[in-house]
Amino acid sequence: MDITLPILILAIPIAMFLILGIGGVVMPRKVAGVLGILGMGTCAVLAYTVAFTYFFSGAPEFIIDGVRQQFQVFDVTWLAFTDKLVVKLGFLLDPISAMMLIVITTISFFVHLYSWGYMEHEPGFQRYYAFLSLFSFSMLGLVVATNIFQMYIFWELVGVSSYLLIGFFYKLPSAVSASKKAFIVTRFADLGFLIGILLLSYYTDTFNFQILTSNPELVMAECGGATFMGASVMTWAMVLIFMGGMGKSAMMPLHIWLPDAMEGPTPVSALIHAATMVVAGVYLVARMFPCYCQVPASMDFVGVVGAITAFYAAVVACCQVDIKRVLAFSTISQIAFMMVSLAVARDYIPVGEHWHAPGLGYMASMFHLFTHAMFKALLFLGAGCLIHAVHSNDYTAMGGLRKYMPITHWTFLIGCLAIAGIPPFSGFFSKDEMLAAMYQNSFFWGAWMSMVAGLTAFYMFRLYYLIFWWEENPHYKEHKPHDGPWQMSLPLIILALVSCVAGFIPFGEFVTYNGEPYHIHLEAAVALTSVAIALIAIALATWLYMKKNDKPAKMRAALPTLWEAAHRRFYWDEIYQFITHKIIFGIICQSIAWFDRHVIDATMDGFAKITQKGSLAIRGMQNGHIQAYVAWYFFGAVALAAVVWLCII
Amino acid sequence: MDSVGNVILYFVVAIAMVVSAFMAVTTTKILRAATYLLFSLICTAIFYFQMGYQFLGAVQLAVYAGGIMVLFVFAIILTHKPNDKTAPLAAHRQFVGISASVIGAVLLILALFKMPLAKGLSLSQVIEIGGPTLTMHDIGIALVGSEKFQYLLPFEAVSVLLLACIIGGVVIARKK
Amino acid sequence: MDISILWYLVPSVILFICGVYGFLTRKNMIAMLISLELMLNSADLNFVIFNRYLFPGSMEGMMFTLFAIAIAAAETAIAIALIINIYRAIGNTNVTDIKEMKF
Amino acid sequence: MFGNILIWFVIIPILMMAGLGFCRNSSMNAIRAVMTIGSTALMVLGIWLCVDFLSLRSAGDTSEMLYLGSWMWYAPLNIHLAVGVDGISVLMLLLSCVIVFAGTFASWKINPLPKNFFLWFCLLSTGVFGFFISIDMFTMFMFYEVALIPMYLLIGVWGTGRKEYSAMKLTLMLMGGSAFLMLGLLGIFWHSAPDLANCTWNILEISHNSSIDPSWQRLLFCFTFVGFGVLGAMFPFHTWSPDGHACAPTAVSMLHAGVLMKLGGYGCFRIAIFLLPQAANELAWIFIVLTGISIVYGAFSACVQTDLKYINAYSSVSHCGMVLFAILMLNTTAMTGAILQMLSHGLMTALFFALIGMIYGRTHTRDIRQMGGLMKIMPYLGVCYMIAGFASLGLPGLSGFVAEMTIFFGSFQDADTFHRVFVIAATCSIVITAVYILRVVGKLLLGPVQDEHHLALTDATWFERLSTVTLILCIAGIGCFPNWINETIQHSFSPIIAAIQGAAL
Repeated sequence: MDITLPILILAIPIAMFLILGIGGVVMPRKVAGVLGILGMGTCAVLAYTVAFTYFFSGAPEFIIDGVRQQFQVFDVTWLAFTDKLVVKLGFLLDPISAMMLIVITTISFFVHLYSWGYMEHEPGFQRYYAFLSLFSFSMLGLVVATNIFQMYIFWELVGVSSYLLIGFFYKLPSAVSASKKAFIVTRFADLGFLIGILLLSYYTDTFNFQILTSNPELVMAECGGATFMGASVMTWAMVLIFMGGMGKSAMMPLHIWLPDAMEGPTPVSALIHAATMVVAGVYLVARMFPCYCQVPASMDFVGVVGAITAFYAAVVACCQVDIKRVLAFSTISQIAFMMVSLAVARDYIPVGEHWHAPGLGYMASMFHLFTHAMFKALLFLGAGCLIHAVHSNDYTAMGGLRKYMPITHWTFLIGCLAIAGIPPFSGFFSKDEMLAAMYQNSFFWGAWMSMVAGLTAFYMFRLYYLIFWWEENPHYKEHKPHDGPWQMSLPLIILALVSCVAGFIPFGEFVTYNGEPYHIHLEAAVALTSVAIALIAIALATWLYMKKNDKPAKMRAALPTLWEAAHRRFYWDEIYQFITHKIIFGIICQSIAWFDRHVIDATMDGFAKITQKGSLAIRGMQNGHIQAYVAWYFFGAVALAAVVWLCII
Repeated sequence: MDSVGNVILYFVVAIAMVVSAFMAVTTTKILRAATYLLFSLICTAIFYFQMGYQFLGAVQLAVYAGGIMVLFVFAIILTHKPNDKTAPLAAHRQFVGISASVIGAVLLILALFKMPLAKGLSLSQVIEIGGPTLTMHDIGIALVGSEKFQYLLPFEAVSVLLLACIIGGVVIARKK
Repeated sequence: MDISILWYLVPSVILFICGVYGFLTRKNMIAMLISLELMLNSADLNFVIFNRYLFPGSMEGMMFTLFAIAIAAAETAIAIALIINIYRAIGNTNVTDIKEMKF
Repeated sequence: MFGNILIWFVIIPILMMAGLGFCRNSSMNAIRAVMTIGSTALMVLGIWLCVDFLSLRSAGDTSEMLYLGSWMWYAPLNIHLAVGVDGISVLMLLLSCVIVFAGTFASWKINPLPKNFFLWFCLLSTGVFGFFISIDMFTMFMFYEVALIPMYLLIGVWGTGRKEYSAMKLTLMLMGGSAFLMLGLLGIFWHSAPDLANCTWNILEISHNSSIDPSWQRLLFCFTFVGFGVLGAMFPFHTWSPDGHACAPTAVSMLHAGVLMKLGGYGCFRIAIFLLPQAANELAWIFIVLTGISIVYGAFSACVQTDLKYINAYSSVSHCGMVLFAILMLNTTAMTGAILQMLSHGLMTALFFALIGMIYGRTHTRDIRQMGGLMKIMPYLGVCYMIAGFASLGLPGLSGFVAEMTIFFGSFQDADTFHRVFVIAATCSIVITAVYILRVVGKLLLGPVQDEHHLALTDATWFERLSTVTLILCIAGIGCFPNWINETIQHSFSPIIAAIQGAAL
């Protein structure tokens, strides 16, 4: 394969970043916008070309005997730590990276387009496009990483892009603190990731994914029996690496940054905090999947974290007022869904339960990643239109908007149906596969996640009804809301169409854990159950929220503590606030700073003071009386003479 | 065996020297102190003569007892009124001075008697060993020669020093 | 009676000690200078004595004294110039009144 | 003698001083002209040396040091003016050139007494350059002292705040360090040969020929390491750094944190470890503990400071602690990381101090509680500050990341629990660093404007831009293309590693 296209895919966004970032000061906003959109458009076309070449060309480097291969388009040395541990920058093509190329460039392109309308009047428009390009570059670099260290490099870069974009409205203190929080929380997670890489690379002497994943047994063997605190080194490494994923993908307990990240511009939320960056954790686990399979304990850890997070986020989403926060928690919940799905996929199936091909969960998870990116981006962009129209994030400022904003209304509805898992929308198919994989692993996982799916349908439709039905807000008379300009509507329509048809893509033909094609077939029992649950939840939401009534208020009054707790996200932020501000800042940092000034520095000053005091004490001898000097001198000479005489003679 | 005359001369001069030195540092009148110093210097000069260093004795008389004493007297007259007495001494200073003197004297005298000096030699013997009296010629050669045991360089240095001293004295004492 | 080396050295020591006593106890700078001259004189005398008794054949001690007298003259001249200057400045010649330059 | 390129690194600053001698304090343009020409000449010389060195290496010259030269200075003690460089010294020289260049432009409008300021500045750089080119311990020590003394006057005269106190403190503590150092160096000298006639100060000769008695090695290692460690701001001898940096004028902070503190790290491996390898193997753990504390302690302290320069000074304690920490790991990768960190920290902290100086020159305060929203008012400086911040917290693509990662991966080579614990503690600093950097960025640059008076302030001038752009380009250059530097350093470490391994056997 020609290396020009892959290089261009990475080079165009970074070039755009530099051009817009440095030249943006003197560039009119139109030019900046067009440049950004064109750049991303080109990049998208190239990425599609590469992905399609990979999937459909049938070239021997991509597919052998129907099994899709991993292929390193290029891999150049960047930094050589030792002879063996060499960091390379490369471009790895395999099913998931090709799929991610499509997802990222598509969503990114639509977000670029959408932002032209959404951000039109904001100051710093050029800067905004520069940051978007930086993000696209980093994310693309992350997914095509040939080795875990390259992934770490771009992992950090997406973190910074996310920081910059969340804090885009940097004059708002809330945006500043949200961006800081996002960065620090993910940084903390990355610390785990880094230590994980350190451990793994120390024992395996390589960063390369192909070497790590093609022969995970060997990796295990190289780690030998090394253990630490009762768990093997490999377990530690995999769990720590997953910790990085927990940070980026907002798993409990490192989820707290994502809801706050909604302070950023809405298209950014759609791109980074719904479709692409937050699934990096899922992508990481998928990338290292064979290694995780070798360590069941770490896989179980992934599953447990995912299951708890999914449920927690779904519950919290039911009680949020800010529509972006609802979507944020929904994102957390859905990503956790993917995590669980990955965790239940094993490359072996217990005897007697042979039902589906092994690794079904892997395929399902990737499938859901794909569909979720599309419909969640759609939902966020729709939310952006709403915010654009009513200038508020809260649903209390909305209601009855279906008449005023038809395009937004219909596309949003499609998004809701997709996420709720109603056929024939895309979410149904991917979620069905995931649930099938979970039921296959154990009934408990399936039931638990079905419940989460039901909650998802409920809170999404709660949101939908509160925005578009309920009752009309009286303010509309003064300020009539309307759909956005074409730049905003067009992405909505296209993404809605994608959400309608994406479910029919034979995804198993393209992406599976081992490259062999897998034929998706619906599992009737699972499908019917989940549709039924979703429908019940929707009906409940309809009953509660379609027309203005006092049932929700009564429910809230019946369970005030629970509602308050869920509304305040079960006080996680307060706990973190306490730990970071009170304990780390207030106690540790302050006391260290105090110690430094008053103990260490005081000791050093003390030496100086003692010297000074001593000098002052003997200064009186220098009293200016020459006779005193002579007396001292004379007695000294006499004493010296006496000593010399006594000792020597 | 030294001649009796020499011994008598020695005693007279030594006692005069010691007494006048003692008086020089104890008298309260400054002009008297200078006078006693003069006596002491003259006695020293006599010792030089007695030891056979006539030139040195002459220099001592001319420079010290002549030149320097004139300076002293001038200075005293310029800075003191007649009958000026020095203020009584503070007790602790007196104590310091006496103790320093006593300790120093004891140490030095002890040292003198303990030192392995050629104590047996008498003055006449050493003058005999030393040969004839130093002539002006010898001293002159030694002063301006540049061989071993000759002192041209210090001689020049002293002359420069004296020049500097003249200039310095003028500069310091000049009225602003 | 032999006039041995000690006969000369003892008066010299007494001369020196008198100088020390005077230097330590007198307040008047001129008196201090007088004491200084006594000590110097004693040192000069010692050079000559040792030259005479220990190295009768040479004349280094004497030459040294010769130079010392010259230097003493210079030193005294400068000291007296300074004293006169100080007298002009502060009106007396007490060493206890000159403390401006301490510390 | 003048045919040796290295000598010119010392001669040019001296010529600059001579040139400044002809200027008057009032003729600012003449002073600037001298400084610009001189620092540009140094920069060109530095780059040329680097290129020439690399081409010699690639032409197959594998000798330990290049451009060797030695001229007798004081025969009775066998003191030479001996020069020679390996890859590390070349890079350190280049770093010094860059920082002197940037520092010149950062103090473009120094006031009062510009001539005298630059005279001392040039003397300081003479010392720094002389230190890096020397391979004779005595000459090295002499240049080290030459670099220290001007600090006192530069801070004491041109500083701000409690400048006399800080200047005194800095000088005394560093002098105290050099007293230890002198003892150590003398000890190495006396033990370099059995008889005085053959004793030598030459580092290469000592490393080749002599084996110092182990018990002496232990003592001398402690002396030399502490001596250099004081300059490298090792806990608990770091307290000169916050006060000194806070009160120093901009260019001096830049040069001091950027280059002078590197003298400490450089000396540690060039003398303490290279010449006393056995003691290094035995006693490294003591200093690993101290430097490990430095890293975390400095970072935590930085979190609660309110003065911009204090934050940076404590962050320097943390980062320089990382340098010494990595050196003590005694393996190629970690030590390479240490050198990278020296370069990276030198550039980025110089950038920080330059920016702080520029901001302070406008707002007349360094208290972050009294500033805010400066990004809106001076976007150029704001962006530069963010870049410096990102370099400091280890953003890929900037130099800090490369250095820290090399250190972590190198340090992780030692598999015993002691090393592991300290390495993991050290890695924690990346989070704490992020905390304090973002705290400053958030308070200083972002958010609403705190003080209405700041709205009237102007953005950077051309000379400020030149100064910062030079540094940023270098930071990004190392961050994006680290491998050639990495290889240069790794190659230069082979004799040192060989010495350590030889001693360990």
